Amino acid sequence: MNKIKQIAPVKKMNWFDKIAHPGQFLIWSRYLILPLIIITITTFIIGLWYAFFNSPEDYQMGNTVRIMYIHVPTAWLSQFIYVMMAISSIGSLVWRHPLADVAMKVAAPLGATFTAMALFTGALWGRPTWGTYWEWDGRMTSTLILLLMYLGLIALWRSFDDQLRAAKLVAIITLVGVINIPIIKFSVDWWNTLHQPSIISSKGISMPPEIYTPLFIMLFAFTMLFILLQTNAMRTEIIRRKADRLMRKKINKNSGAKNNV
Amino acid sequence: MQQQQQQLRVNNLSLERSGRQILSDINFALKEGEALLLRGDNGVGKTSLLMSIAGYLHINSGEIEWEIKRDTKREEGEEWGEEEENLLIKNLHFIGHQQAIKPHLTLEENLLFWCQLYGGEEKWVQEALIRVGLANAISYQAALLSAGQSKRLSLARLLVANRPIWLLDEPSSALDKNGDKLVADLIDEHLDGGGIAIIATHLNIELKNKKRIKTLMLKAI
Amino acid sequence: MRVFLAIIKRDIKLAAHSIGDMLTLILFFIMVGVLVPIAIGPDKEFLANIAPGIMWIAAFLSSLLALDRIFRPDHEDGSLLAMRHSAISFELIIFAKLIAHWISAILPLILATPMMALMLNMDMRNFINSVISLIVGTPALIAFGAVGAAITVSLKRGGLIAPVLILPLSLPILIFGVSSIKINVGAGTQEAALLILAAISLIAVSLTPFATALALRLTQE
Amino acid sequence: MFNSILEAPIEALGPHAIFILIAYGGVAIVTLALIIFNILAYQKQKSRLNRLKNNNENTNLI
Repeated sequence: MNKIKQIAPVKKMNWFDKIAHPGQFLIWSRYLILPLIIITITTFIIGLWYAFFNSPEDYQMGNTVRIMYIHVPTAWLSQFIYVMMAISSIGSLVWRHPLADVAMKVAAPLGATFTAMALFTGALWGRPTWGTYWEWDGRMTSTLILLLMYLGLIALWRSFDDQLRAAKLVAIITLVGVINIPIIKFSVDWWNTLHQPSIISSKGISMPPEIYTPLFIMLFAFTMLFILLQTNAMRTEIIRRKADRLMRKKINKNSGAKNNV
Repeated sequence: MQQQQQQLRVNNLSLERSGRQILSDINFALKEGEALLLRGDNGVGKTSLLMSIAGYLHINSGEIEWEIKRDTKREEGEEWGEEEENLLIKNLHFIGHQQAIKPHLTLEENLLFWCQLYGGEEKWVQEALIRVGLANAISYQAALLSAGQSKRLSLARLLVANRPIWLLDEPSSALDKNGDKLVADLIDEHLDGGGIAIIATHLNIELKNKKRIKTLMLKAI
Repeated sequence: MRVFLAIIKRDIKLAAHSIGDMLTLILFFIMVGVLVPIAIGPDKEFLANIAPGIMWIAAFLSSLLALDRIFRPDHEDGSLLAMRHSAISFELIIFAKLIAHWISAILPLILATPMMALMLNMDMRNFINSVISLIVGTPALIAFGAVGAAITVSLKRGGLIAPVLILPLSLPILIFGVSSIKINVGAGTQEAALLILAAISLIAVSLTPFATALALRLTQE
Repeated sequence: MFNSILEAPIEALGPHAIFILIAYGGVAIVTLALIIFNILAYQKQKSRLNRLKNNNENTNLI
């Protein structure tokens, strides 16, 4: 005799599942919000103070170097958020974890916004430094592509009625995207060197510690800001789903009552 | 030799779709030569149950277990590979509402494709079409068929490859009295050959041997 | 293998029955080639210079136009569901469908390139290069496109969103595709571009069927 | 294109200050918008959930 079995995964609740259950998340993340707000605001104040008043001008770029303190953190977030989404995608596909779905969904608009900010500040940094707002330089082009990918993912989320089903499908394309990003980066670099010699000469900025310090504080501040927004957005999404479920239940109940009469 | 039978067992199956509990605690066991009728109102999850047995849906808890005989050899020519043997989905027929018929192809082309895909023998295509009463339309385009005839054509898919488990979703919809009889006869023959069938239906299906039929009444949760 | 060929044969047969679609696709491809000179001006030398880019853009847009044809018809009539019971694995079936799609949707475009080359004042060497680069690069285009098509197959307006998802991902294909045609770059880089293009195609074609199959399975859930 | 628009302010404030101003200002506005939107969305869903919860008993009576 041969046996074929299709068994539902027996859900053993380990500590991680307990913490990561949406309802549980809603409870414990409540206590996270206030500390996060405090940390974010203080680091921003310190970082901005450093950025404006306690860091030197660059000998080449002058005061414009201060744009770096918002450009680099947003550029970092644009990539960090995509990687986070990709990790959530794995969680969603492999462990079918509802919290991963939620994290993935709410991260996309945040990622798109930070990527747009990175492009915006990059353009404003580029104009006084290199004399142009936009250059088809490898890094800028691939960031633009990243923005397009974010927007595509948001559009995909929006076009599904059933968000639970959408999660897995979005996860697939997110993962295909994350595998593809190095190839895109590589191809853009190739294309860039092919078509025009790089006019950017001031790439290798030697960074003195006076510039490091505000940069790292700002990096931390922006990351905290993202975590704060992400946590709150996840809470919003979980509550929204709860409300949706309640509403659906109600509709079913009402239609059932009619049938009985 | 120990005489063991094929069995399909479903234990404590429960299913959630779009965050809503559809089925819970479904239990049944079918031995070879037995059929199960799924009954219940619209929306109680008849189709979902069939689809979860077919492996389309990811069940939330419980298990679906199928014991097959080792000596159930496939038709000569192709052996089952390891990989296929592990999957229930490769060993069953599912006939749902969607008929999977391409209107531009002829009846024979339509059926031949499924026959090849399922690893059946090509001569069975003719036989199947005769069996469902479409023999004289064999080289017509499927677009010319009426609703009932289309249904018959999709039922013919059951006959072009040997599969021990049949899952039928409303097999007699759009069919006339003769069609009902045909469905009943097909199921009878399948059960005689040691098969197992699960049928979701509103109508009665008159089998020769009533003992072979179990009924499962599904209720809304 | 027999099953594999059966799927390719059937899909091509189906495509041949809707020959109008195929002609529309070719027409669209040619029209992009007509529009560009009109928009940019008929300067022959300039046109010859940008011809490789136009050729690839035209191929890109037409292949996106055809994207919806890969899975949608089979999804809507339930064929895709029925294919999951096949004797061979679902991934292989999708691979076969991709080959069939390449033959029925991309090959006609490649056959129409001479006309395009004539309009854009391409010389012989550029023309041959572009045909080679299209042959090498389009499989990857289809492979990525299939993932997008599979993900959006359950959406009524999937035809609109799939290209938006796929275009950024296919950027490398465009870059290396065009680089492998241009003669104004050194011969070494041109060959390298072609090799990289081939590598991308191979990797994409061998890996994306898994993602595609997963997406289709989840869609049917 | 943008150069002509920015000419006057650049002359007034110096070339660097104006770009810093726009960059920081832009990021600040977008960040604030993001935060406000984030909070508003939360409030909206929260009140919707509460409304649904409170209504539950009433609808049963009807």
